[in-house]
Amino acid sequence: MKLVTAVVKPHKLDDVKNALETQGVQGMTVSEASGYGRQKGHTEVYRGAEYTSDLVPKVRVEVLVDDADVSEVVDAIVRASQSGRIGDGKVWVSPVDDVIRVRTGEHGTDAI
Amino acid sequence: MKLVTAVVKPHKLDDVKNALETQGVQGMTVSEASGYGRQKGHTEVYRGAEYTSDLVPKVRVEVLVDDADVSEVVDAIVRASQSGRIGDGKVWVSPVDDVIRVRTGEHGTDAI
Amino acid sequence: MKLVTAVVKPHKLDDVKNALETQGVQGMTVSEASGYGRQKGHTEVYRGAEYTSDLVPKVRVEVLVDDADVSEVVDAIVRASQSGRIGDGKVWVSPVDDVIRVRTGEHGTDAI
Amino acid sequence: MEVDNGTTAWLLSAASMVLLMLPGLALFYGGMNRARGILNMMMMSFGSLALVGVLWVLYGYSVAFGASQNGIIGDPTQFAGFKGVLAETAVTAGLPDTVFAGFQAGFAVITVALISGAIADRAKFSAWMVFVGAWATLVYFPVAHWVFAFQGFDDAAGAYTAGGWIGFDLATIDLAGGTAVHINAGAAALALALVLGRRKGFGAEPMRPNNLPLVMLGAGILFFGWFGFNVASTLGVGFNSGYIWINTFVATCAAMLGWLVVERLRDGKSTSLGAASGAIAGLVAITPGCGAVTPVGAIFIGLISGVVCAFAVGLKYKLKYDDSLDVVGIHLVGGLLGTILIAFFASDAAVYYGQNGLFYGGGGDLFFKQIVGAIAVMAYSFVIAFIIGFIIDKTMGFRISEEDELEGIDFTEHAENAYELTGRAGGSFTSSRPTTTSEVSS
Amino acid sequence: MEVDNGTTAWLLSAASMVLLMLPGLALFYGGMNRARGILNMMMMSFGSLALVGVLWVLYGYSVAFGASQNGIIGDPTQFAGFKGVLAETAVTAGLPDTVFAGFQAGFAVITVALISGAIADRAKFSAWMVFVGAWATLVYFPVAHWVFAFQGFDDAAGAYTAGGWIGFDLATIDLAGGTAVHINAGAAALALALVLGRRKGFGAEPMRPNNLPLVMLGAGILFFGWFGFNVASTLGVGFNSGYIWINTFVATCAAMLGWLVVERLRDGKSTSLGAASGAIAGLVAITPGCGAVTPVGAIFIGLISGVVCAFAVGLKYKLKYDDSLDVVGIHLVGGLLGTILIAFFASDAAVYYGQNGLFYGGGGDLFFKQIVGAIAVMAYSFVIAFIIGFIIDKTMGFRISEEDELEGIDFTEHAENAYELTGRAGGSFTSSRPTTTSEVSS
Amino acid sequence: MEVDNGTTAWLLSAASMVLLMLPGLALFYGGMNRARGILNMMMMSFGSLALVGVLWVLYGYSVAFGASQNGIIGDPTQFAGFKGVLAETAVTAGLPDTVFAGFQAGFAVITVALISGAIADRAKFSAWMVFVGAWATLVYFPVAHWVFAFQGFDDAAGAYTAGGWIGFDLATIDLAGGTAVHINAGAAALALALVLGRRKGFGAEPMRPNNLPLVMLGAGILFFGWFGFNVASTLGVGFNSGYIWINTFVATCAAMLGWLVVERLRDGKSTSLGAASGAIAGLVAITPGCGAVTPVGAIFIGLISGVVCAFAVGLKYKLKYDDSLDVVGIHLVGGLLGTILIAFFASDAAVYYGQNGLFYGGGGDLFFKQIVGAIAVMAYSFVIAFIIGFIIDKTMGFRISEEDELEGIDFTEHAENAYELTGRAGGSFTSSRPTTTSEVSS
Ligand SMILES: Nc1ncnc2c1ncn2[C@@H]1O[C@H](COP(=O)(O)OP(=O)(O)O)[C@@H](O)[C@H]1O
Ligand SMILES: Nc1ncnc2c1ncn2[C@@H]1O[C@H](COP(=O)(O)OP(=O)(O)O)[C@@H](O)[C@H]1O
Ligand SMILES: Nc1ncnc2c1ncn2[C@@H]1O[C@H](COP(=O)(O)OP(=O)(O)O)[C@@H](O)[C@H]1O
Repeated sequence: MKLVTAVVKPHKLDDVKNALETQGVQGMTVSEASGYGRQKGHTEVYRGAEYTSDLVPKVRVEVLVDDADVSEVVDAIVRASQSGRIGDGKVWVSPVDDVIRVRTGEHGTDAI
Repeated sequence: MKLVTAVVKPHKLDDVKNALETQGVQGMTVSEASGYGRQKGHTEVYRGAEYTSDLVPKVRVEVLVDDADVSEVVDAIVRASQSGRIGDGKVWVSPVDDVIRVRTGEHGTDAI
Repeated sequence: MKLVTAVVKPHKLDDVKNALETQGVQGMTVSEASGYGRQKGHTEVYRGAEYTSDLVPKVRVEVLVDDADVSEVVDAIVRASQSGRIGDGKVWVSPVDDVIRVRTGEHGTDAI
Repeated sequence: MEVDNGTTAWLLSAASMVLLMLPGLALFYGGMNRARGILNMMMMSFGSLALVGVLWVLYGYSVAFGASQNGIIGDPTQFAGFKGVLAETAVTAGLPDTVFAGFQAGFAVITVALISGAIADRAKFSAWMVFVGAWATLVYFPVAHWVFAFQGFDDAAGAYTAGGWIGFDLATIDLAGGTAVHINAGAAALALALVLGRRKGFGAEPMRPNNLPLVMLGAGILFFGWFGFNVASTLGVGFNSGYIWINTFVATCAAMLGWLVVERLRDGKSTSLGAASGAIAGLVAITPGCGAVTPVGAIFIGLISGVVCAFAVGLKYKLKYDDSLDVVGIHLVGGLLGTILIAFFASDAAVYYGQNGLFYGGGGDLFFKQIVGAIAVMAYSFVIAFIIGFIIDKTMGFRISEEDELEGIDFTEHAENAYELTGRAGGSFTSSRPTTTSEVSS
Repeated sequence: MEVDNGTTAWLLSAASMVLLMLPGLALFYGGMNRARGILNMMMMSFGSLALVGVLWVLYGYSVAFGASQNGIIGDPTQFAGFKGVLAETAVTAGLPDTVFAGFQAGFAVITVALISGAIADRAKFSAWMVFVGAWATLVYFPVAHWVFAFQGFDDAAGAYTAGGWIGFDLATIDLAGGTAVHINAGAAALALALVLGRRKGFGAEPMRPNNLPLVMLGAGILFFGWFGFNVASTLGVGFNSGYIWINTFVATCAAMLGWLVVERLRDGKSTSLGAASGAIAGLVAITPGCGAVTPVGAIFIGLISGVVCAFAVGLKYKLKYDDSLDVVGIHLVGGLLGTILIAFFASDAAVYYGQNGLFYGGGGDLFFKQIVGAIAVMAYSFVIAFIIGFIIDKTMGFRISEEDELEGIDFTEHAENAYELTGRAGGSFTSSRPTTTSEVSS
Repeated sequence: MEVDNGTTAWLLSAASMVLLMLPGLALFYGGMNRARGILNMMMMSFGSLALVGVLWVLYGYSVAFGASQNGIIGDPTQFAGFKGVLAETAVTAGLPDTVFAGFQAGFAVITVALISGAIADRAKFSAWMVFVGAWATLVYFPVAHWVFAFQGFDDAAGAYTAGGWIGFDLATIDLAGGTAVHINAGAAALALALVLGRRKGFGAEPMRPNNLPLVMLGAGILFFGWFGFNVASTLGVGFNSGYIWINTFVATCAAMLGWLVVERLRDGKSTSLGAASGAIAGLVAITPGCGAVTPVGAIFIGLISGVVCAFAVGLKYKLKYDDSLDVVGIHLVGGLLGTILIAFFASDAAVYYGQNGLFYGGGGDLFFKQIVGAIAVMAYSFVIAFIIGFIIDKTMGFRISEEDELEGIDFTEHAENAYELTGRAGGSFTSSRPTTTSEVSS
């Protein structure tokens, strides 16, 4: 099993969610984050003073998937959140040893 | 070493924390999240309009543990947060290559 | 590729960020968290009643790095956030199978 | 004429209370908005305060209350720059004209601000300011003349001898602005909602209020100020003041009850947004008739407006116009209700007007007067607001870019985010805006 | 009798200021509550405004201020629906009865709302509304008669000839409601806290205020309104108004100092919740005696109440009743202190009452009068509130389910969450409630 | 002398409105602060209310308004503990002295609180309270005498026969405190900013406002209260009240416009902080001259102050003093502007003063009077504030530890965090402070 983590623009969340549902993904976890990559923040002027802001707001979406579904899920996320501009985000895939559904206590693939 | 991540109902946090302490776990990291799984959200009526809400608030608990303790810790979390209803949450275990305690610079199991 | 996760004191965020930039790290993701480890919280008195607070606010910093850079990045973070007192934080390294840059669709090391 | 200190004292308080309604409205609207646009929403109110306030002194007061030109408009030069008002002898019925001019300034400022609730999250601030100036000049100032101008007080007859065509000639009953304020702003709000179009996501995303405690506080402040608004509109102090105060109070209470009961029966739960909205609906509806009905009549007007407006705010989803914060559903609908219900509930026990409505044995002519006054203001305001909005849209553009709308108008139009609440921590980052900084220079 | 414009002007302002206390109280309580129940807390205040306001017009005013039936109750039909009040001749001591009725409406509304602070996060809104109607009818309206009704003003003697048994017959000194408002509400709050039982987690979790800036703002608004409450309670304007204003002001200041010093010495740090609570404690304590003591006496009353209440709010942990927001610790304790300390600090330099307390050479009879008035109201209110609460609990149920309490009463009773602060971002989700949406239909 | 009920009614309202400015200021400053210090910022205002309020009664009023000792100071024992004020015969020009004493209490309390904006996030609360007591005693009370004390009203001549050296002897025009309030507080703020030094990170981190809606609400409340402040400063009701009200209103509007336009041209965007700051700048600048200029003059004074202050708030980055919330940039600069511009814009059409400034054909002597009054207050306040601050710093220490500053002053000085907004969830943790709890004991 794998955990697919995506850090994308906040207003893409609905699109990502819909894409995942179309893909048959049954669950996801969402949280707030901020970050930077190639997108380096920008200069702001406020009350006559100038600032350089670095951290841009993002949302983090995490999805547990079967090994077999990884590439489809990644593709779905990338497609839904891609605009071709810097700041589009990052997706990464990491290994998971076990998953447990709390309600039933099931382990492994069945618990996803 | 493993990282045990649990996404559970917010009001179970205290129970999970106590269960982990009883288990001898020495630390944890907590953050806010929201998500859905089998629990699909529900329909709300507000100001005469109807909404379907999908993302339900959760807390995420992360615990770094020795390989040997993984199943005990998972069990403790599951027991503390289980109510048998959908939305109870998800727990997953992922591999960790190294852990460092910032204060001392210690590495590996000692740093947990 | 690895994911380096650091949970440190909030006011160390700027120092960590600068240290990483000096190290040539090109991106990071930041989020809010709270937690405890050796630092067990403290007793507070409020409106004449006493409380023991356990969860102390922290920030979580996540950095995707090439395998080769892991130890340098970890060291940079530890150095920037170390004060030698409990509560300094925790850093851990976990394996990552793949990284994708959403904007371009690139995979692997190039996508970091 | 001599100044009456008691009257003047109350009007000074009331004029200040009316002005407090401006930040009250800004909170009410701002809290009801999504978080990304709360500051812009508040700025539309504050911007209208700034601009209309200055225009009022320059020529607005004169257009509204200068010598009536056939009931259509006041002489715009007579009091320009307040010349003439600043004479110690300018006192009417015990009240210095300067105090009256201040009291009425608040009406102008607030009426314009009311409109902004319909165009949340998507209007260029510069375009809004242009609209403010144009609509105040072309619509509010003249309409205030139509409804509020009573001139040439004849001390012997104890009556006025000239004035605006609605209030004076037609003698529509509208003490504090059911037509001039609420129908007027509500119709303009509808026009702008149509000109600007819907927010991205309207009807699909919930767009819930970002800060309901501020909505309730805003409603509470409006409630407070409204006593100045309504009660002092007799420009005197006395027996009438008392029951107008009571009518304003109890209609608000009844409207809240009405709205909360509708929600309970229809949706299962009464909401705080409903309580706040109900209070405003009641205040709007009692505004024109507060001096014309008994407290029991006020309870009915309140109840009816609470119930009707609770349904009216849903219309926008059916008819697919994005009246974001329900200016139409509450101010236009409530204003129409309040103006027309007078024809039914007016009672000569309320001696300020001393007329009977249909339920108290009165005739149909009052109904006619109320309808004509209401429709005239509604039509005029809608048409002119639409034209102004259309011209602005075709020239400078009224709406921000789609990208800016997604990014959030507070940041793109005002370079700000409303909240930076991450507290105790040393690092000043928040997840809702970037703040880590490399350098500052001034 | 002729209307006095100055007096009426001040009473109109004051009546409006008193009403502003309602949203002030809602903020003070709401901000002090946990985040999950701030809206419900505010709704309990707004709900009592809505219902008590209507009842006041229908019969409440008549029960409180109708012709006294042996000092126990006013004739409930005399002014039902405000009939009779709406007569131009209904003027007492220069003040139209309509204005008096409006001024007193605020007292009714706020007293009932005060109770809600004791039952945070756990009361069904429908049950609360039933309680509001019953308690206002059975307790507040009659008790207001006991304390505030003075009737049959004899112009020659310059004195009243009839009234309620506490204020008129017994002549307990209570200008603005130490008994009728604060002891009354505080005792009812204690009764409800007992009927409903403790919140889950009471005494184990911190349950810290969710929004302290709103608490301080609420206290500030209450402070402002209280000048209307206390000063206008003489129903006149003049020399007395001035020192009552000063007494109200300085007692508040002294009580804040007292509370902050206790916190500093006991806990090491002075808190903002302490400053706000201290201000309210001082205002409560000076309410009955603001016209009976000198400014220096007011400083002492303020200091004592600040110090004593700072300790009294801890009692609930010892005695294990969940008076969630300290209605008992501040209003009941502060009201008792303020009522009884008059017997010590009253000074005939304060000419409105012109009586001396024990510290100024006065006799013990004043002490007796104060004690009897205080205890009578406390006992009556506690018993009836307990019975009403008990009946509601056994019939419709007063408390929400444990599950709903954990989920958060704002969402389960009102379908709302107070805050949706995630700002600039395009996605409207927040971590504190679900908002992503598939469709909307109206 | 007989009490004038109308005048007294207005002054009672106005005195209460002025006090509401205190929480208004606390919000304005608190919201503008970083989240970690909002409560401390509000507490500095509430603390000054508490302490200065008590001192006012004990001796402050007497120092300010006791019999003038050569225009330098009032007799400090004459009214100590308000003895003598509490006499029914103490009525001046229709106004009971008790009411005047209450009205002026608000001025004292707010002036001291204004200073706190300069020392955000870094001052020990205990040290601040010591400063409050010392500065009020050594600076505010005497300076209020210099500017506001007019004594020995001669009914025949209709004029005063004694008073403070600036207001009475020199006859500087300063109706409501351009010098005594704003220059006074602004100069002391600069002194304290220098004594305490800069916040860690000043000039490098953005330090953005934590809650801009509260800033705008605070500004709105200040706006409301300011009508009491300025208009009632004539201590009468009448024609003058009206145009002073208008001047206060329109100068505020014009200053907002001025500030917003500067931001638009300089930074590209108009901000809500700019709107709020502009409003305050206009209010400050019109304070001394509100009774001396025409409404058109007021527009100019407003515009100029809005534009100039919009630039002045940037000075601190250049000159590297940490006037955290711009007390110097707005109150000192705006106060100086307002005081000096009178010499240009005064017009005898404004009959309260009836003097012409340079633009209306007046002579240079008024310019001289205004300059001398302004500089005297500025110099005195700066020097004494610096000395008091320096002594406090060297003895008890004025500044909190660096560690506490990083941790956040709300938590380290007051044991609180402003917000605990995590709502619906059962667990009460938030990411901004620890709340999970093992046990509670009282
Ligand atoms: N090396 C990295 N480690 C962790 N997160 C990263 C990294 N690079 C980028 N991110 C995350 O991805 C988000 C989007 O990055 P983006 O600016 O699109 O960078 P790029 O174009 O380099 O992929 C950032 O805001 C950050 O949260
Ligand atoms: N496939 C998934 N990937 C990531 N997180 C998930 C997934 N499924 C569920 N979750 C998380 O677990 C929480 C609880 O899920 P729940 O509704 O109990 O699902 P289930 O009953 O399917 O386990 C969700 O709110 C979500 O945060
Ligand atoms: N076993 C653990 N699992 C997950 N997070 C941990 C663990 N131990 C500590 N942390 C995180 O690291 C932060 C700092 O820990 P700290 O008190 O410095 O512990 P230690 O000194 O034991 O490393 C904690 O607030 C918590 O967020």
